[in-house]
Amino acid sequence: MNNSKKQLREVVIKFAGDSGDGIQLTGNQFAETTALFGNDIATFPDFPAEIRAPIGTVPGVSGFQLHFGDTHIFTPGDAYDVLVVMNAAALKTNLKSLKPNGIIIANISGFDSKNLRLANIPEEENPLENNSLHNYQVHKIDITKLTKLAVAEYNLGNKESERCKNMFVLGLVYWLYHRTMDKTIQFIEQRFKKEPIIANANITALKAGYNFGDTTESFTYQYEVAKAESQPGLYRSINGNQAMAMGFLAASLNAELPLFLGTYPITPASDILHELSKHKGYDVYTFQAEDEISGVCAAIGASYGGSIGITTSSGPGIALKTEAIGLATMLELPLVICNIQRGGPSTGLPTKTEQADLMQALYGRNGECPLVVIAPSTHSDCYEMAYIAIKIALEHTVPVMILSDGFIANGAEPWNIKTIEQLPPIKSNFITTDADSNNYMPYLRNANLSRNIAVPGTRNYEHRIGGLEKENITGNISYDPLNHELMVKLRAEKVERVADIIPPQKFESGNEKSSLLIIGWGSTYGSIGAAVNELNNEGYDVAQIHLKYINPLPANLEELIKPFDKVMVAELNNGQLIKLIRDKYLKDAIGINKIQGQPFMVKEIKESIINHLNNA
Amino acid sequence: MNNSKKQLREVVIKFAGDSGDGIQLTGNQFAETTALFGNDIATFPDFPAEIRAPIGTVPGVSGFQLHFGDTHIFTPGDAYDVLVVMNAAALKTNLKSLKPNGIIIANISGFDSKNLRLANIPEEENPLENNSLHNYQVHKIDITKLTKLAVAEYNLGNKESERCKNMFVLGLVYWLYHRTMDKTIQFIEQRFKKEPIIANANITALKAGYNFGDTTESFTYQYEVAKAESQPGLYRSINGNQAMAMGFLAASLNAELPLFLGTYPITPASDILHELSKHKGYDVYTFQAEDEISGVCAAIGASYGGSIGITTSSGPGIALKTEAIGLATMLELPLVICNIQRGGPSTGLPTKTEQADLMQALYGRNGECPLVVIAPSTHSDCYEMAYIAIKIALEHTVPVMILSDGFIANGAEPWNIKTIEQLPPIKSNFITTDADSNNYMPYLRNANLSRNIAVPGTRNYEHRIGGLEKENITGNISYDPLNHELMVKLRAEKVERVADIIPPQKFESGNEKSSLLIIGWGSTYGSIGAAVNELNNEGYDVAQIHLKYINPLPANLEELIKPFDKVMVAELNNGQLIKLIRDKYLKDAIGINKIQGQPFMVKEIKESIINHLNNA
Amino acid sequence: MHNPESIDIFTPKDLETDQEVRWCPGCGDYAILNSVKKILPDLGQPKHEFVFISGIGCSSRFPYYMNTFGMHSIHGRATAVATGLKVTRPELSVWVITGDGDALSIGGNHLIHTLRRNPDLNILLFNNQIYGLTKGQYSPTSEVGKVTKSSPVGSVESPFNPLSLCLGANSTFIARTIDKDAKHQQEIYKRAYAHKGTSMVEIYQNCNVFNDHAFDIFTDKEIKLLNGIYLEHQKPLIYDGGKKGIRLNGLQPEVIDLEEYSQADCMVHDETDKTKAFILTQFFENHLLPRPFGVLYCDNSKPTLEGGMNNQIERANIVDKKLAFNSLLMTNAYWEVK
Amino acid sequence: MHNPESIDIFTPKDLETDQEVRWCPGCGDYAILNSVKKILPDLGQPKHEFVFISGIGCSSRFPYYMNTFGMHSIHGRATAVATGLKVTRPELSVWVITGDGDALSIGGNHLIHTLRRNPDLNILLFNNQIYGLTKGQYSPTSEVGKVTKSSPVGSVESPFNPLSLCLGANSTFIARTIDKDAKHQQEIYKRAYAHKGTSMVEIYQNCNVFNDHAFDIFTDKEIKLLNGIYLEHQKPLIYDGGKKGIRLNGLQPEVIDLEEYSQADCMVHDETDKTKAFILTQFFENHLLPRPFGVLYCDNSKPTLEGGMNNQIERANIVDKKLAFNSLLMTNAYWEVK
Ligand SMILES: Cc1ncc(C[n+]2csc(CCOP(=O)(O)OP(=O)(O)O)c2C)c(N)n1
Ligand SMILES: Cc1ncc(C[n+]2csc(CCOP(=O)(O)OP(=O)(O)O)c2C)c(N)n1
Ligand code: SF4
Ligand code: SF4
Ligand SMILES: [Mg+2]
Ligand SMILES: [Mg+2]
Repeated sequence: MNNSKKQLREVVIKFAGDSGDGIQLTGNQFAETTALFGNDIATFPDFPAEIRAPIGTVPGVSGFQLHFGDTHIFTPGDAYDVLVVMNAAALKTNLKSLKPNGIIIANISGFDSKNLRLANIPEEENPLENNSLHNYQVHKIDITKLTKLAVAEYNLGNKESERCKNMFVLGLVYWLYHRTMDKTIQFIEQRFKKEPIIANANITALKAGYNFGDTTESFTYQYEVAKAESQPGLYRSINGNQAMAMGFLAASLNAELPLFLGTYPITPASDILHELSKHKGYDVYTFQAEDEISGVCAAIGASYGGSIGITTSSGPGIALKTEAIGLATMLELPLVICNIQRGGPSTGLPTKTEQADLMQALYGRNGECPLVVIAPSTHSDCYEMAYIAIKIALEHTVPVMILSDGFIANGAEPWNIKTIEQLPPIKSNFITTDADSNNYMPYLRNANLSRNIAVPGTRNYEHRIGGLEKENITGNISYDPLNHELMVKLRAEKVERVADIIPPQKFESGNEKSSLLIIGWGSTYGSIGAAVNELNNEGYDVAQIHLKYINPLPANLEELIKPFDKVMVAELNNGQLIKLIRDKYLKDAIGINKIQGQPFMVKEIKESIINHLNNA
Repeated sequence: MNNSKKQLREVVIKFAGDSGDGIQLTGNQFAETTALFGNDIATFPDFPAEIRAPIGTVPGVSGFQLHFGDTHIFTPGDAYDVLVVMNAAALKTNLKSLKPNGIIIANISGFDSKNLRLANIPEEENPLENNSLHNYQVHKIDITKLTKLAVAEYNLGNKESERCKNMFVLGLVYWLYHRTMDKTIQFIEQRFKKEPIIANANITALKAGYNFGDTTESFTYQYEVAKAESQPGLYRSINGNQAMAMGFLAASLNAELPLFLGTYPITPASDILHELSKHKGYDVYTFQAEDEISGVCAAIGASYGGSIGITTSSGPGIALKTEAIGLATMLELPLVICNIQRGGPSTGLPTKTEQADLMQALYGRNGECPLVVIAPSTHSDCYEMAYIAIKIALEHTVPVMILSDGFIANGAEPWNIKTIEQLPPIKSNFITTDADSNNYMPYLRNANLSRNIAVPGTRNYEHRIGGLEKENITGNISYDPLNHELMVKLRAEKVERVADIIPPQKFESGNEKSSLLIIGWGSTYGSIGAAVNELNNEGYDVAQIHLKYINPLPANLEELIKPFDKVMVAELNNGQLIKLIRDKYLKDAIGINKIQGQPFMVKEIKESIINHLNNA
Repeated sequence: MHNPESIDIFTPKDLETDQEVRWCPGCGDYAILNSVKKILPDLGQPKHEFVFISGIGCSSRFPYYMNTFGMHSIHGRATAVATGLKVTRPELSVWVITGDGDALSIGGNHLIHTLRRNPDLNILLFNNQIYGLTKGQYSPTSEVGKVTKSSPVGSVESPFNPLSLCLGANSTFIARTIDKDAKHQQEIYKRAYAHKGTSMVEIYQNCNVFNDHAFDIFTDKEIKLLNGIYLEHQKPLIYDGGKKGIRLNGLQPEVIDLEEYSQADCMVHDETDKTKAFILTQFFENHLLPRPFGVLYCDNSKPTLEGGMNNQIERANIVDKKLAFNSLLMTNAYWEVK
Repeated sequence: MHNPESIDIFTPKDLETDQEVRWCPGCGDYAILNSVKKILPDLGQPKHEFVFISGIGCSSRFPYYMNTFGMHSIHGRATAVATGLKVTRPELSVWVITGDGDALSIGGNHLIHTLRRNPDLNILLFNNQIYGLTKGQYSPTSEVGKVTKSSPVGSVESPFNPLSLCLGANSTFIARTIDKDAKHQQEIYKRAYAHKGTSMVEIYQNCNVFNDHAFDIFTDKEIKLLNGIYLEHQKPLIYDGGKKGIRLNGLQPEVIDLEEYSQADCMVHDETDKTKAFILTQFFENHLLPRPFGVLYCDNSKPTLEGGMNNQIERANIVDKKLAFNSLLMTNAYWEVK
């Protein structure tokens, strides 16, 4: 059959179903195929908190949101054009974000009495039957049944046949957006290499879905979304935690030093451990410690020995590391602490995203204990920020905290691959060459106030360091009052001087004459950017600054902020960066805050800005 | 002999010697006698970092500084009128703070070749002999020898005889300031009840010192310092940690709930444990845990069970507790965390004082995790602040952090005793009475947003709580986005509402028309107060605000600060409260900061204020 | 405080909460939950005097599914929270629910200190030899070579022998049971309750998602008889349906064939003998020896922590506390200003 | 990496630093420092390959007084720091200096995990049964009833038996020595160095300020023979100058009089026998038995952590890492935009 084709510029599609339905896989496949095709994309996987929440229930719903288009895609999208639901709970959870007149593809079997009951929907209110969806384009398909029929020839068990239904859906959506199945067929063949029957069944289901679209008349249109214009180069899709791991690896290779990750599993940081533990061949040590304290301490031990000590965690685990981070600050050893923020306080919302650990990063240690704080702004940006974190830690002999979050960590986007040669060189401060006599001064400083670190095993560099206040230059214990003040200031100044090497801050949009400035940091880059873009297209004049370096702040930031009467700070917390901005620049900045474990919607930011602009 | 008497208004005296010389005891005796006599006093003991640093060396010097007078005494004093030194190292360490023409009482035996060598003074530069002290009134007395002679009749060993020399000095100083020896004689008799010979030897040495002053002609004057005018009432001398322990005890008695201290030893907080462990008879549980985490968690367990859970520590230990404090915040259980701040970061300067944990107290936890932060302003103020901390924790079901410090903890002052009846009532939110049926809602809130806490063992109140985000009212686990935002705001608002019960802020000096406002918090009260007093006496017009409640800030603070063009914030850190003031009130406040492990000197604050006033 | 009134009678059903149980279908945690629910009503203590304190992990969700008092605390710290509760409220029956990661990894220190201090807690350690909640990393009880998310080429870490660790920490009660054996579990939980002091129960628990089949050798019909031995106090060590026994050859345990040897040759289990208990904990790395289930060691002679602390408090008790407090304030030198 | 060149020869004197030793006069720490200084030159490794990592406590000041590499870390965490160092730098000789509070109280978890992982560290635990640095509170090795600053009416906490704890944690080397016996110390430190794996040495150390005389029964001329027994591998357990011995009655050790019995009746020490080691660790609460000094247990068969980790790294080794990395970046689906 030949459907009409409709050209679209961008589409938001949400796959949702039970966490056993293979939704993440479906989403990822569609994302990769779409990226390969040449669209720009942004994705947002949304897992249930439980490992295997009860099948069919609302808490058990797993979702994968994908936004793709022929232009720059900032965010996974506020609302969906298409909602694919495998069961009633998935519809219930997601309907509120479907655009008016949006497309619903619903699996009829997922709305049987059992599934309705599990979703807490009275039988008589079955949404597929009671006309409540009349504002949408609903496609009811018995995906389960069709899949089973399609794969009948393979004589799989009931469960195994049913498991292919996500491939049926994927095939159907491929058809709908005019995509090829090659990539996924390859993937299936690879994945089930040892189980050819399963492989064939899945491929059959995939094709059946595709053909179903092609043959039946359910769909009026097929859609096309043209390629996006991108920088030339090689691309891949990458999520934040992968990018982070790759960035660390790249830094270790360019610094020519082993990488040592001391860590303890915690959601959503564990994937960095998982990824790095696969790459031992690059001189990577991954040490799964007994707790977070041991993880960071072992990393300090590794740094002390001349490796690159890093540690990863999330909120509660970071809290436990704060004492040891103080030690690293006093020892002035390189250390990278990577915090994949999640909803807090306490155990909080472990699988949700939030930016509420900024103040902890800046101030959450005893005593005057400054460190460098940086925050990647997108999934792929983690690569370079992880790299720069190690570079700063090594070259400035200072702990560096990276603030990522659940959204950045798990979401993916196309990434213009930067090979290792495209990254700046790294030169550590480690002394590893024997000397003839020992006149080493462990706390003598270089131009950037970093110290030279003589590594154990280096002849004639024997010396002792520790957590008590050090005498300037010699590093001996000192209780001298003025020395203490000097050292506190030197450690602070050393961090300040990192500002010398970070890029000057620029406006993402607008300029010093714009009528309002919005400042963000870290993972909100996409949402704020999209909002500002839309506003400026709509005739407003809004300037945007996005901070990736938070301590120290870029040297020119004050000058950029000064001209503005209206300054807003958008954050996924109850107002943290804003405190810094107000304190430093005495601007009566207004916060845009969301504390819902979810990224900003573009419209939320737009509304806040418009409100503030209108409130004279 | 009849010396001339000279009337003085105030005196600063410093006792210094080896840490084995009994300096702390001498100082304390003089302080108590002086307080008993009716002077106002302030003391500042200064210990070496080592348990028993090598005898005779500079690191081994132990000091006790005492300021007394016939008027209100704010601080232990910037510089000494009298310096008593038992050895060369003690003189070397302390001379710089002796006032010009000040009195030195030096023990000749402490300046023999051995002691000079230990103090790293070349023999030919013996300060008692080379005229370098010509600007002072030097009294060289062979205290060691005189003491030995005095106690010869008791046939003690050499060491034991020598050990009485601190009593000789004390007797001499009693004579000098015209004090009676009764109190000390009583004390000695009590202390050496079981060793009457030692008791008698010490009393003999004490009297010998007194008589030495009376008989010899070394001293031209005897001095008199009249009684200070004080509020009528019963007085005693009390140091900060004692006062803190007593305040906790008082609160536990008035709340009629057992007190549970879960803690781990750390300088300078351990004395609170030592003190409370003596008072089991008041239903006090002291649990010396295996670490700080266990200490705070056990306290949470005790609060959960309906007792008053408190925990004490210092910098590095507080860092370790931050995760668990987050749990208490989420559980909305009462908990008091007492931080006796010391020099940081890391192990830092364990025996020195600092105010550098304020930001950690405010923000040092993962997620949005606000708690109440209060800071006693003087040694004796710890009593009421400890009390109020428990009152707030119980009545608002919230963790409360008390920020004391090494200076407050160890220093003492006269205290107008407040008996338990003079303290406000405390009413906990614990439900301990059985119900007929269970319709308990653990997160239903009272007017002040606190929750009612049903205690285990109460029939028909079975329920579960935990560190995952709670559903409003029911307390069930909730991943709902809007509920999370609501709960974050409720927890913050609950803390804000504590402002309703804290006393309105007032000016310590000056008023809104003064030419400059200086703000301080916690232990700097005395130094700032003295500086402002002196300045105002000298014709300046400086206003002073001293904060004891830091989160929430007093509701009327903004209004008090607003009128000022010149605002200064004095702190023993690199600028922490000032961030809050600038952030909240957008005032271009200027910091007065000292990070030397030592309290402010009055003149340091005066100079900074005058400078700022002059810099138009 | 046991209150025998009829209002205090309750059934396992009364222990259900309104929260949906959210473990994976097939998870061994269900069976443990049910067994605990089963025995509580028989213990003679009213429902509102039970408290379940857990850390973090799949297993630590347990309190949400048990209609008593409960706290889901933070990772590794349940023993510490429970200690604070128990010493101040000794009349409550306090249970600690924990996992191999929670108790033995991050919580190892609190565990061993709890054991030496011996408060009367009942610790149920759900050992699935994996981190369940964080989706499958090896734990301190995972075997060498285990391939997991964090050990893609096999773990190089030698695991703990949990009961050996506990015995080394002066535990006064150590026992082992398994999720699939409801009756045995119930017996052991009752024993744990009865023991005055910290009772440490290791429960082999199958995580069918991340570490399925870990304990099949102890549950599979064909082989379980060969791999497990059920201990009874004062009884000879016999297993495999009476076909095999364990004897001590000097200090070395060895398997004997009971067709050749007699029961009299077998080592006799004595819960109160610490050396025997040690030998039993070492039936672990040696795969020729069957794994012991039951109470390996029980020492009722050691005082409890709450006993010691409350004794001191009672001995010091002051009758009129407020009066005494006011004089306490005045014990140090004081003076009056009029 | 042993470098036999003459420049690497050094003497105990070379191990002095320019820092004044600041322990209290008479502290047992001095003797330990001297014994360690004494043996290092004999170990055949150059001075710059020794690293001493300590926690916090009086004992943990040790590295400042030892002219090798050293780190005075934070309270309880020295084992963790040392593990990170050792696995990345296996050629270094890494020593951990710790106290009973540092290792067994706050650091207990890292200690037991270190022992099970078995990196080749030498742990010297200065056990003075008190917190010295914080001026005298009871520690996890203080006896019940001890009166200290924090236990004015006596501690109610039952202490750890440190070597029993370590054995329970699968330690591969446990030994005990005492500050006053320089020769024995030196022998034990050499053994610890020689052992490949974590060596745990408990050193009885007198704190003459806060816990004086704690170990007098093992050092006072008149009684020490009766209270201590010096172990030698493969030798019978004999003490009191040959007058007494220990025999095993079944599993129970008992003292025998060697005028009545012969040496052949005595239990023979076997460092490699874990059950015997357990029995020896239990010569502790029972005051009728002498306290064993020497190597209680030594198992050389267990692989080290750094061995395992570095093996995996070597096996996976990639020759041209940068090249491989670039292709790694491209292994996931990628596409080109021109
Ligand atoms: C401080 C902290 N670190 C890490 C985590 C993440 N975490 C939660 S549960 C868990 C381990 C779970 O394993 P186990 O205790 O064996 O319980 P199971 O899920 O297997 O029942 C980890 C590492 C956390 N919640 N808090
Ligand atoms: C996190 C932390 N908690 C507490 C302290 C205080 N502290 C320092 S050493 C010590 C215990 C010392 O005892 P031990 O380890 O036995 O060493 P010793 O002084 O007896 O040699 C304590 C509690 C600290 N420095 N850091
Ligand atoms: S992940 Fe494993 S332990 Fe956790 S609920 Fe599922 S089956 Fe049970
Ligand atoms: S306090 Fe004790 S352990 Fe510490 S240095 Fe002094 S004698 Fe040694
Ligand atoms: Mg587990
Ligand atoms: Mg000690």
